[in-house]
Amino acid sequence: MTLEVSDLHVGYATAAVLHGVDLTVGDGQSVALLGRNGMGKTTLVRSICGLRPPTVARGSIVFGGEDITRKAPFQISRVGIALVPQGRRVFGSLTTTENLTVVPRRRAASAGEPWTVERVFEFFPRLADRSKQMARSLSGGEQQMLAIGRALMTNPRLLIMDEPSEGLAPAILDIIQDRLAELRSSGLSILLAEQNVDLALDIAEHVVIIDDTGRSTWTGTAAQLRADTSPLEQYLGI
Amino acid sequence: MFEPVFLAQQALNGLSFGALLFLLASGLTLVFGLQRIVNLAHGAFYMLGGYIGLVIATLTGNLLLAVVVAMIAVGVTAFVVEVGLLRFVRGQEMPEVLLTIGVMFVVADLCLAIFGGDPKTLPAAASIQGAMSIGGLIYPWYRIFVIGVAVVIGIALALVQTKTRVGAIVRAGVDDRETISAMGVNIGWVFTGMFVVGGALAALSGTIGSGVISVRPGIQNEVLMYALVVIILGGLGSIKGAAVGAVLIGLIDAFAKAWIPELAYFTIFAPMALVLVFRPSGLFGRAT
Amino acid sequence: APASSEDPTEPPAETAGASDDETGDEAPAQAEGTLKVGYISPITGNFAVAGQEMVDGWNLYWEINGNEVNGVTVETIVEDDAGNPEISLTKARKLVESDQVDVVVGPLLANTALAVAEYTSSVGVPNLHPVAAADDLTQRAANDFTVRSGSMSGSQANYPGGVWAADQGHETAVTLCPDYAFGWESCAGFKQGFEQNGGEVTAQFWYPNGTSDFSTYVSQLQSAGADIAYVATAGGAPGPDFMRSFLGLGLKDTQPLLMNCCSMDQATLRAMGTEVLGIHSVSNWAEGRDAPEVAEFNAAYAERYDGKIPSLNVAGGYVTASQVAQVLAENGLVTGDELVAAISATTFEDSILGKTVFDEYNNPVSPVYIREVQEVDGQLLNVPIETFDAVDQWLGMDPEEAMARPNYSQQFQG
Amino acid sequence: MTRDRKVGLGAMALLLLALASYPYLGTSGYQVSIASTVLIAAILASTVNFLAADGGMASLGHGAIAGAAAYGAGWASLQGHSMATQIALAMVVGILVTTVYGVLSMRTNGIYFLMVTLALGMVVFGLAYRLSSVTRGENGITGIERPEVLAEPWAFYLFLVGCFAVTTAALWVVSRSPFGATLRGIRDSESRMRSLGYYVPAYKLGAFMISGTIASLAGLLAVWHTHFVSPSATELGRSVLLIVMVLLGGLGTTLGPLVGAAIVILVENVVSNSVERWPTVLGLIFILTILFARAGLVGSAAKVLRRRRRGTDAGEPDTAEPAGLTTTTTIP
Amino acid sequence: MAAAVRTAPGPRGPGAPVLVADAVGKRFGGVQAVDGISLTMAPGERIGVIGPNGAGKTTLFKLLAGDELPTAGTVELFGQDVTRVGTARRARLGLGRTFQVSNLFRDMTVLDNVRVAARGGTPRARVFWRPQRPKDEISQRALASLESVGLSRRAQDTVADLSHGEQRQLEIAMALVTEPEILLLDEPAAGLSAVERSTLRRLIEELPRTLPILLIEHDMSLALGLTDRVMCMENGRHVVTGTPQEVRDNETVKAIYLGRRDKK
Ligand SMILES: Nc1ncnc2c1ncn2[C@@H]1O[C@H](COP(=O)(O)OP(=O)(O)OP(=O)(O)O)[C@@H](O)[C@H]1O
Ligand SMILES: Nc1ncnc2c1ncn2[C@@H]1O[C@H](COP(=O)(O)OP(=O)(O)OP(=O)(O)O)[C@@H](O)[C@H]1O
Ligand SMILES: [Mg+2]
Ligand SMILES: [Mg+2]
Repeated sequence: MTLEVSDLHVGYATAAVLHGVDLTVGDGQSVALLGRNGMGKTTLVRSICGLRPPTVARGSIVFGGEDITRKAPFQISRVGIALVPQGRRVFGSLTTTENLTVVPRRRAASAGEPWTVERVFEFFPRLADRSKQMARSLSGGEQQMLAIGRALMTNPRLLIMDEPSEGLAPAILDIIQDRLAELRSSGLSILLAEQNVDLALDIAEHVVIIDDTGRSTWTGTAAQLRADTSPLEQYLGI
Repeated sequence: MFEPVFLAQQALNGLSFGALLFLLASGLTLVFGLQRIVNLAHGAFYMLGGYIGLVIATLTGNLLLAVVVAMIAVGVTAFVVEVGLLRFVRGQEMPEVLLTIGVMFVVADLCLAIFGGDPKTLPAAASIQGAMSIGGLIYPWYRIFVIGVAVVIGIALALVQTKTRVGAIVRAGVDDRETISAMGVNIGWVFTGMFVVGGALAALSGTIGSGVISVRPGIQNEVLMYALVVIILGGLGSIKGAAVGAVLIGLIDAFAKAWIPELAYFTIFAPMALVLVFRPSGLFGRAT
Repeated sequence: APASSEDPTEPPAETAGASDDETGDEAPAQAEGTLKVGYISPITGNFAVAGQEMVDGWNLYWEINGNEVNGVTVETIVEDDAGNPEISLTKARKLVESDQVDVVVGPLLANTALAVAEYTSSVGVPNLHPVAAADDLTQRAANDFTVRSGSMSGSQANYPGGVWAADQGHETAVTLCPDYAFGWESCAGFKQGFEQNGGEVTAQFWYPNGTSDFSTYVSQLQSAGADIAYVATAGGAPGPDFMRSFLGLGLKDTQPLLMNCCSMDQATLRAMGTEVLGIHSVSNWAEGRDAPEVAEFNAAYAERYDGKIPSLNVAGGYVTASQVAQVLAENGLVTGDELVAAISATTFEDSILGKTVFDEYNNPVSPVYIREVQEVDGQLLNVPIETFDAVDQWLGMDPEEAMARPNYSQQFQG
Repeated sequence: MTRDRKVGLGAMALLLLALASYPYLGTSGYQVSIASTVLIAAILASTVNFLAADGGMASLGHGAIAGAAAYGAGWASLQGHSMATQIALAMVVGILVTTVYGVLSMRTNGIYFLMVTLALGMVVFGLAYRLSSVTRGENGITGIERPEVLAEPWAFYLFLVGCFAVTTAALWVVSRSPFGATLRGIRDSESRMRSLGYYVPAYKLGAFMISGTIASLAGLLAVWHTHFVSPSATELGRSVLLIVMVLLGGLGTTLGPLVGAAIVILVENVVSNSVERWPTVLGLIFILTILFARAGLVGSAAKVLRRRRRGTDAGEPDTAEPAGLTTTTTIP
Repeated sequence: MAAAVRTAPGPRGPGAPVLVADAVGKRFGGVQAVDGISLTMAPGERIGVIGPNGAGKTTLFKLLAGDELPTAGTVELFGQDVTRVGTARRARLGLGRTFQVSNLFRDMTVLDNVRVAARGGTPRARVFWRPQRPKDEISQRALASLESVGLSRRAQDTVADLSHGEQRQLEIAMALVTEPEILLLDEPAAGLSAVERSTLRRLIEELPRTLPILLIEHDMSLALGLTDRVMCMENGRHVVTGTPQEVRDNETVKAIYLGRRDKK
């Protein structure tokens, strides 16, 4: 199932943000979305997931041949798109386990074997120790792990992660990188908005950069970027 | 004033009034406590439910039927209010307040127009007659029945809240409505459902409550106030808190009226004010 | 505007007498014009029924008899005050200043009535009170522009209840009244009647306004164990709510009970049905009194209002209208303090409340009935079982003595 | 001065002119009296507005504060004290009650604050009812006079216009002052404010005192208007209507309270003359306002104007726009 | 300046430690989040705190800032025992801090956020008789602070309209504008993009060397590059303290914390 975003124009009541973004995430592919703070990564991610605001002014978002541009968030989730939102947004008054069980689980057309609480705990052993704790009192990194686990619990086809590395200790990032690689081999597609360019290039094979014009200015592969870092310098100031 | 029979009777008075308080707060506990919708129309739903229940009870003499019809009728009303009005201002506290006050005005005024302003109480035929008698203690069965209903409703609510996924979904929806919908839950309809259940509970308590306190113009405000006091005293969203709060107020009220009658007027509000001064989030409320 | 600056404690006797003489001769000459009436009553809010009934009673009279009397057309503007004294005052002002009414009738509640009476007397507009019971209206705050037309003061109406209870051989009594002026006055009336005749009130309980669950008070009544319990409410829900608790504890057969006017009015009978058969109450209105004028009134009311039976509120409105009509018939168009004086000077022989005259303070001297709820032709009625004729508001004292005492309260019950 | 500010001031001046000329437009005494009621309610509502919009503290006790002040004046008048004493006592009682409220409610927030103020309001109401040796119980105190110079209804009305202008301006300044910004900070995040070195309760108390003092003034004005005070002045229903007025006009707007007060008072006193089911009318007004002008009448109008001027055609109809947005700061 | 109105701190000789935590511990029910941590900060010293997720860094931070009260041990600030002292009071003693999760005034403009921070409970914040003035000293300072984090162009926007990273920048601006005498930073770089990170780095480097800083970071180039001394925690306990180089080379730290990218 392929995600195709074409010529997307998106804005808020106060300002237009994206002025023509094109992006494709093929089946089992992993795409990194790069851009400086405030360039519109989250805006794009939210548009894909159907969250309002912002509003889509023009363009289309198609997933697996189905136009999801103006669908409601829960409908989009049901076609197999899961979100790790920026800033974690775990359900604070639910326990760790409840956070995982509260989401509806898709059975159909899932990538690989279905997710269970146990499997998430295997993924992040730290969470197992905190299973009965209110999510609000988890540490920042623990919440981030929980947010990732929660998204996986929906058994998605496409996993969208908005800055999953934020607040995670370096060693955890390695684990995540390895596990995501495994998951991709079982058919999961990944769209990753990231500030940590090293991590992004390690995880993703394709890269899209959004710049201050609100367009997908640069599209290519991670290998290309490793070979020639000038786009990174130009658009991300590295 | 201290004879055992008198004490026992007052304790039962307090308990049954507390049970009534819990019942009339139960719908609001769901809607306001869990869902954080400031439903000021709760009292009006109680009133409407009470009137409808009474009409059916008078016609058929069947309390159960009266309760069911009232719950359905008010449930439908609540559905219309939620889908037709509240949905447009979801999550915005102040507009919700104004909207539900508007609904309260309209419903209460229409009740006056339709049902007249006479106080109405449950007809004897539909009520549970007679009194329990143990030794010197005589106590009406109906009020014991009210205690029983409150206990059942309380347990049911607590189970729904803790043991089912619906409870967790609602709490998640309150924490972060947007994220739970991005996880695939149609939270809008879940909330609508809760609102309807809240309305139906108001109707249930309105019908059953009419056997203890009459339904009449103005009852909407009284019920709303009692219900607010109970759930605030107990702590928002805590079923246990609402239950403890209700029983506490009931007992304090009963004994204070006997022993310190000068303060009778303040017995409902003073405990709440005191508790809030020392525990700003209520007895069982979590500090925010 | 003409201000009434007389000391309110001074009986307005001379004025009353003077106008009496004048109006006697002038009547036929003035027989044309319009009497504009502003009628304030709570038609919405918590007292909507009582308020509406008060209006209905007034309208009923004019519908039956036509609103033209002796060439004078009676024109009524009804205003809703929702039971709120501030709104009541605003409406009174509107009626007087904007509509320029000749007379204000109402409002219903004691506190709104006192506020409006103060205003109307200050601008020289007569104010008729069909229902309001506040003692002071015709005592300490009495004036030439205010007349209690259709009701009695709170202590006056309940005094005979105490007398009756003592006559029945009850030696001890316990009272339960609302904890504000109306309740204090009612209880004081009962207590003085009871104790002046040899009884003793052993305990007095007071419930705050807004009480809906009476179970704790009923338990207290029960444990007080007096020969008779006297219970007063200001009408509305407390009556049925009290009865629910009282009956629930099975006290009907063991605890003799006397209720006041409003706790056993038709609203309570409608709510409770046959459960309250046999309950006694004391009031200046008895819909079950066997008199042609009452039967006629009941029938007319029932015909227009779905077979309902009139309550004290309806009777108050109706009586007020009939008094106005009679005065207009006898005197032609009279306004200002003359209207009040004319009412006060007239004897109303066939009033549905019984023969009524007025004292110098514009308060009625009329019968009080001890009533029992009975089923008559399938209808529940308060049927008088004993009548106290010509009851005045002084409870056996002379006016100066009575008014020199403090206002009634929990502490002072006379 | 920005253009917005100029337009605002101009509109304000026009409004005041219109208000002041009202008694000279052939209006009856009764109409002036209704207008006076509206102005008093507007002053009271604006104190609620200030506290709720800037401080995030929606109070259900302001009716009772005003009522307490009215009783202060009433009691003094009953005892035959001089006008100066009446005024002083009204303010002292009002401020005293405010202080008690403030001290007891400072630790609470949001809905809990609402409930503490509700409970305290009920206590004041209860005292008004029960302390009849002082308050004359439910019969209330009548015959309270206003100062000689204001005896004429139009004079009193003009005085009220003045009071309204002054209090509104005062609240406007406070809201835009550093103190106002502090309050909004507390409204948004108390923990942040603490960690910035603010003693949060002190500021909340300060705001409450400002609001309560003006509310006391409104109570005094009310009793001067009706010459009467009874427990119903302190009733919960009055306080609820105050919040309703604020929301109808628009939370956080300068003129919202006036508009909201006008609507509620007119429906209660004027529409009720001709429409028997006026509570339904009032309820429908609330509902329609929220459906079509979510930010209140003034709030939404201002938003439309602003948008029109900016010429933006935003796709999404404005969703949750929080209270604070309407109080803008000047651009350096 | 802000410091002028602060209540006089306790005895504070030259060289006396500005912050001392003595065997502090914090227990939440069954979780021992912080377990006997001792820490002494000399004037002008910059200390980094690292450790795996859930190690107790933020909890320790809260104990120092006053958000939580310790269940064991004592905290001293500028020679004064503040173990039981509230947050506001510590702030007035000169403690400035950021929040791990942005804690901003969402309904206010960016500029107002910083202004409120700049007034920090001083008498200026109590002025209610005249509007805020756009050109006064406070506003100037606020603007300068926004400039330094690169947010000045958004000064008039409402915080709710900012992107996540921009909110993180504002978080830092608000901590700096208070002109603290000791600065605690909890993951200031989280959510910042590369450019903004280097801005932040420069910003911290340019702060007066006399300002002591406690920095929690998962970005090793900052945590190890900006500090004089680094403490590593795990499960609430102290693991090792040393110079950045010592900590980087420590085998335990490598095993429990550093990732492949940092071990290089
Ligand atoms: N709710 C909103 N209302 C108005 N404007 C917004 C809103 N959210 C974001 N913006 C603006 O839209 C632009 C893009 O924001 P977005 O959150 O998409 O950026 P981002 O690339 O995700 O940045 P970051 O890396 O900081 O998360 C920013 O300029 C931001 O100020
Ligand atoms: N209020 C609380 N109740 C229970 N446990 C808590 C509470 N607060 C923190 N904890 C637990 O204490 C541990 C330490 O949390 P802390 O936030 O200090 O970690 P941290 O080192 O800052 O982690 P991170 O790097 O992920 O931010 C965590 O395991 C957390 O779950
Ligand atoms: Mg983002
Ligand atoms: Mg942390």
